[in-house]
Amino acid sequence: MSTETVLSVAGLSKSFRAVKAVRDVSFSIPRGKTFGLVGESGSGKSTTARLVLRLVEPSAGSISFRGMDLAGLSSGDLRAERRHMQMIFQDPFGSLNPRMSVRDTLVEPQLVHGIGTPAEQLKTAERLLAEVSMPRAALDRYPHEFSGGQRQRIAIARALATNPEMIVADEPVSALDVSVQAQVLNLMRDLQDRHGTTMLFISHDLRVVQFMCDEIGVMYLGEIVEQGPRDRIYGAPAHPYTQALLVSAPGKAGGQRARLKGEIPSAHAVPSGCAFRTRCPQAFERCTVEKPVMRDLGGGQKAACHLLDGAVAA
Amino acid sequence: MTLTQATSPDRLPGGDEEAFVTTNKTVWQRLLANPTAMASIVMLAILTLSAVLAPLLAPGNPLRVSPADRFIPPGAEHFFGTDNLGRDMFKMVLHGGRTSLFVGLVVTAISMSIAVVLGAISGFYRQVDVVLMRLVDGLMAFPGIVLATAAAGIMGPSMTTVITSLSIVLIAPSLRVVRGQVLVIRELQMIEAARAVGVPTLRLFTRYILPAVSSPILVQASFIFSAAVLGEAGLSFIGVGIGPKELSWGNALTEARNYIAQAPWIVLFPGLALMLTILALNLLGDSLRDILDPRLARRR
Amino acid sequence: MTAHIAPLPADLVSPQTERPTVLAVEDLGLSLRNADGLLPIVTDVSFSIREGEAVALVGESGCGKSITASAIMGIAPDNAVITGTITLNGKVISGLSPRDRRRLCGRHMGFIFQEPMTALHPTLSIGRQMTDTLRHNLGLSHGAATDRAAELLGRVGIPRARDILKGYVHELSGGMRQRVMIALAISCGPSLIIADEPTTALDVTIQAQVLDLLDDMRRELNLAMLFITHDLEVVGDFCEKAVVMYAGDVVERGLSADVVRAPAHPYARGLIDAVPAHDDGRTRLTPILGTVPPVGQWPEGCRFAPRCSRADGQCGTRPSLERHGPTDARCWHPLETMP
Amino acid sequence: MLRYLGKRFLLILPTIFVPLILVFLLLRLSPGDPAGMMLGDQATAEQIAALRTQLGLDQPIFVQFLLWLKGIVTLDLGNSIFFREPVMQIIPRYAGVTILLTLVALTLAVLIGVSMGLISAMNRNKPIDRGVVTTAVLGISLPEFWFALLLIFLFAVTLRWFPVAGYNPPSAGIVAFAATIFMPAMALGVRQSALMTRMMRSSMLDVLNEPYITTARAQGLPESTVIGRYAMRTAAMPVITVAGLSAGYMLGGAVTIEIIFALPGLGRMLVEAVGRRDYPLVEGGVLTISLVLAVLNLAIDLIYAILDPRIRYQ
Repeated sequence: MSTETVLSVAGLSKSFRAVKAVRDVSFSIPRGKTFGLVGESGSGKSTTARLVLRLVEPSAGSISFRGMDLAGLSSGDLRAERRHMQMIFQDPFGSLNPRMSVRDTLVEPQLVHGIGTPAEQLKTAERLLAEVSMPRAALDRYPHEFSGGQRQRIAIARALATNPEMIVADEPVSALDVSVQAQVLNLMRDLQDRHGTTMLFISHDLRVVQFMCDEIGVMYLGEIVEQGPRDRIYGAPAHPYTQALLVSAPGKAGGQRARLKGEIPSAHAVPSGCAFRTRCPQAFERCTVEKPVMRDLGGGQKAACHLLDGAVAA
Repeated sequence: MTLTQATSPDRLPGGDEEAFVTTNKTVWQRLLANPTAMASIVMLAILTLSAVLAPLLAPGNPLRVSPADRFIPPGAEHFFGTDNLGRDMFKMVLHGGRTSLFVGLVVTAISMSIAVVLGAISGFYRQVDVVLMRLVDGLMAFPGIVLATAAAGIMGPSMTTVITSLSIVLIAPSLRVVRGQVLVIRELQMIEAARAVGVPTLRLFTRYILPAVSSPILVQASFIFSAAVLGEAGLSFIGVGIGPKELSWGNALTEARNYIAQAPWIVLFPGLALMLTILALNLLGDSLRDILDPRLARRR
Repeated sequence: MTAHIAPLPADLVSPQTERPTVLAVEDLGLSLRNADGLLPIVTDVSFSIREGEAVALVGESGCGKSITASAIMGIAPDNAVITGTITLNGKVISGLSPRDRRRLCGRHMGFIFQEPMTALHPTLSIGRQMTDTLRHNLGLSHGAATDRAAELLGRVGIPRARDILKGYVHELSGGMRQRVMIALAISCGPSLIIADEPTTALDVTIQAQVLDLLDDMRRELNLAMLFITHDLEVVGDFCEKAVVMYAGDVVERGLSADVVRAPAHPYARGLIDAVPAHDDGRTRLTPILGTVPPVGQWPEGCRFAPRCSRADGQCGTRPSLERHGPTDARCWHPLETMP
Repeated sequence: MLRYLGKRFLLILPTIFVPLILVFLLLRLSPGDPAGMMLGDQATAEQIAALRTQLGLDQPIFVQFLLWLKGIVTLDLGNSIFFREPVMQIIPRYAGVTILLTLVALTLAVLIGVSMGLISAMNRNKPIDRGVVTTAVLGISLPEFWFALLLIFLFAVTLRWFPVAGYNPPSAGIVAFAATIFMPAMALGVRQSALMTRMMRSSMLDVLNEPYITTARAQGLPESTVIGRYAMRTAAMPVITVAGLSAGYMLGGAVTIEIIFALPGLGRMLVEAVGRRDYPLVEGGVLTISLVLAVLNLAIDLIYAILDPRIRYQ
């Protein structure tokens, strides 16, 4: 079992004018593993996904992909490097070009990266379709002829076309009906197992993240507040926000009414000290004045909360 | 890695033929099924044919003066009557159409081509956009008639003059439409997806953005065409368009207004021809918009 | 949450706890008239809601749940042909004129929509929208309506109600918007609230707050509530009864605890299995194969049959909604009820 | 609010300066020399040169432009070469007619457009709607100058209600004014009213599909309130935009109508001045039109800001 790190980001930040969308995000993903970013709207998880691929230029921080610093690449080199990192988007209706047939859509990535002869490219396209369980007849059809789930399969096939080492999936199933969600999630896991692809998986749905991911980062207002292996996050959440998220999820209430109070603050006005303090049921004075740092809780789990002072695992 | 054919268990029992969503009709089928579109196309075809075939349908010099035949009302001899100089109005209308349609076509081609290039650039480069859009604002505020008059003064009234000034005036509205569309398309997820795949910028233009803006461009082109026809007639009417020696529907009306009481038909027929042309182009634009943009179509 | 109201099986409810029926829908059908004739969208929908009771209408997109709600409200599209009977507080309303139906809105039925951002007017103040409704439905003066509006906003947990009344929808956060929507819906004292995916557009933590608020309002005001959702897990928490729809049909109906725990219809089961649960440690999900057939392409007989692993020849004829164990299901081969 | 208007004002500046620069260059580039034209064919080269110096025409173009800009700031637009009196005194004589004509035509267009569009939208797909839609498409296809001739034929020649041409200022009495302004205003407004009818109709139909209209209905509000207050408020916005564009179009396009009806307006004055190479007068005329347009645009921005609170906060 190799533990080679495919992606490692450190101190990643992004500001849009006065809005600090992503602040000091660091994590790394070993080969073949899935790292999940979970959070509510405004948590910066989708921006992080785009920063990792440099679809959005980071304001600060480093992105090390396959041992190379992406943040320092020229645009030409970056474009060539895209062959090894692909993305799956949330909206299966918007992410495909309506005027390109499935054949063209699947050939396109090979074409722009100069992979194979036209005949080989077509063969690959056929193989990709089969991999995502679509009939060969789909090749000459256009996106509008497919349902949402089918389109998302095509988008997945496109992401696989260059045989990438890493796939970033931004809410890939949240636009789909539950029964179709299950099909796509199964497919993604199968393909990952088969190809050994490393994955960054973004979702607001805790159930989906738990199903898909090996390691999870919980984001709140542009920061990772807690991260660790899946079982630790779900079994022994350390940060009050993680705890609240788990309790709030439907099907988990069971009479508990320990709800978070208040609204998510705007990214224009991030609270001082701990960003979560305005909604935290356990906030105290120190949270207002001092920003908590990430503390190692052992077993790969880390969280940023003053309550964890002294709770450092032996 | 081995890439064997996947036999996914997520397959329908009894075959892999998942039902596709019903195929939409093609644009051509929808065009044929749209009565307004067909009517406008037929109208345009007739107008174009009669202009092209004018020398055959109404042979002879339309500008030939025949003082003996002044003010003859419409009849079997002269379908549309004759004017104050005894010229046959039928001939004038047919031959005048050549000017109108030619000017319209050339102006549309010039202004739309420039608008597409500039619009694409403007939609993609913010700095250029800021400058260009302020220029367009200014151009829209500039009275086109002053430009045309000045141009007529500089270059003398001629077909080239009219085409030049109309093209300049009509670039601004076309550019706005194209740029607006590019801005909308640029924000679509398919563009981000293409960038994520690694598609280079030029290819992004040609394969993703241009095809997407082609429909609105086509619609806009038919409206620009009608604006150009109208513009030519208007300029010629006040004498700063195509020269007085040339034939145009606008020219024909300049003199006609002095004889409106005696011979209303000289006013009627060139204007009617002009209006039908503009109407056909507007209807074509409307129905193209309905056909190409299904979201708007359900309204009409 | 349902533990507060004893979820007794329907036939065991004693006369003392018998609450009057607020809404009864019987054999509701809705078709859209288009160039090719009538296109059926919803068929044979029947259920009822009692005072203080929340009933869930569950299904995936395109199953007809929202249009069922619009038929009950009386705001279905102009080309809709509606059959069946809708009874509100003992009065048959399905035959009333559009004008009389409109009079019931607000005063007797309140509505909460999925997207409060678009469901509230963008350029009229919150206060204006609330007082318009209050003044028209209850005949209040401007001052009285403003006071009542402020009181309502306070009641749904909005601080600084007077300031918010002067504000506009774009100035509020998602959760606050939905609170305003709820205040508007309950403002004229309706006996029935129809909530169409009221929390789908909200974040998880906010979703929980809004669900709690709706639950509180239902209890305090003894409201009958029709809760439209695609999320079966929310149903179990929040509603006493559940009606599961598939391709325009009611496929299962019963107490939500029974529907969620031991459904009889394979589709309802499939919906539950398709969702990854928090702690089941599964490495594969059990999807429902294929996709929902679009309107106009429903199969003959049981509409779920082409996607159903239990289907056989019998499923070519249409099953009726019948009792199987604790719930009603429209199925020839219902699942065994687990003990 | 003030900040918003300030910002709009800055954006409007180019609409004043671009036409000025354009007309300035255009006139300087055109052959034909005002000095030569003023002095006639018999003038000697020395005479012409002297006059050129007197008019400042021997200076480099940018110096001329700066001098002229200075003139604008000091409200001195120079003397008309043809009329030999200050431009600042000539312009008001002509501008009043054009502005009045535009205002009357705009009022007619808005009244007709809004009411027809509303009637049409409210009776969608009924015969009356079809009638309005057909009339509107005929209307936008109607060449103004031809329609003006038809109006003359009908009202002046046949019915003899109004004079064929000529102008009575409002000071001559409202009836006399109306008799000379009615036909020009109708001719100028006909296409714009058809455009506004179409815009009102489609905008209303759009708004009627908005969820907040459903909410208003679901709250039991009567249809008159739903349409008159809830729908009109948002549906009017695009119509206001069109009204602004129409006004600009009319100001610039009034010239043809002014010529046909022999109205002493700015447009006619401009065309004549261009023909006479009367630089100061042309420049003054264009400046006037740009300024009126700028004021009009600001007024529309103000109306927008009043009607739409979202704009005030941007």
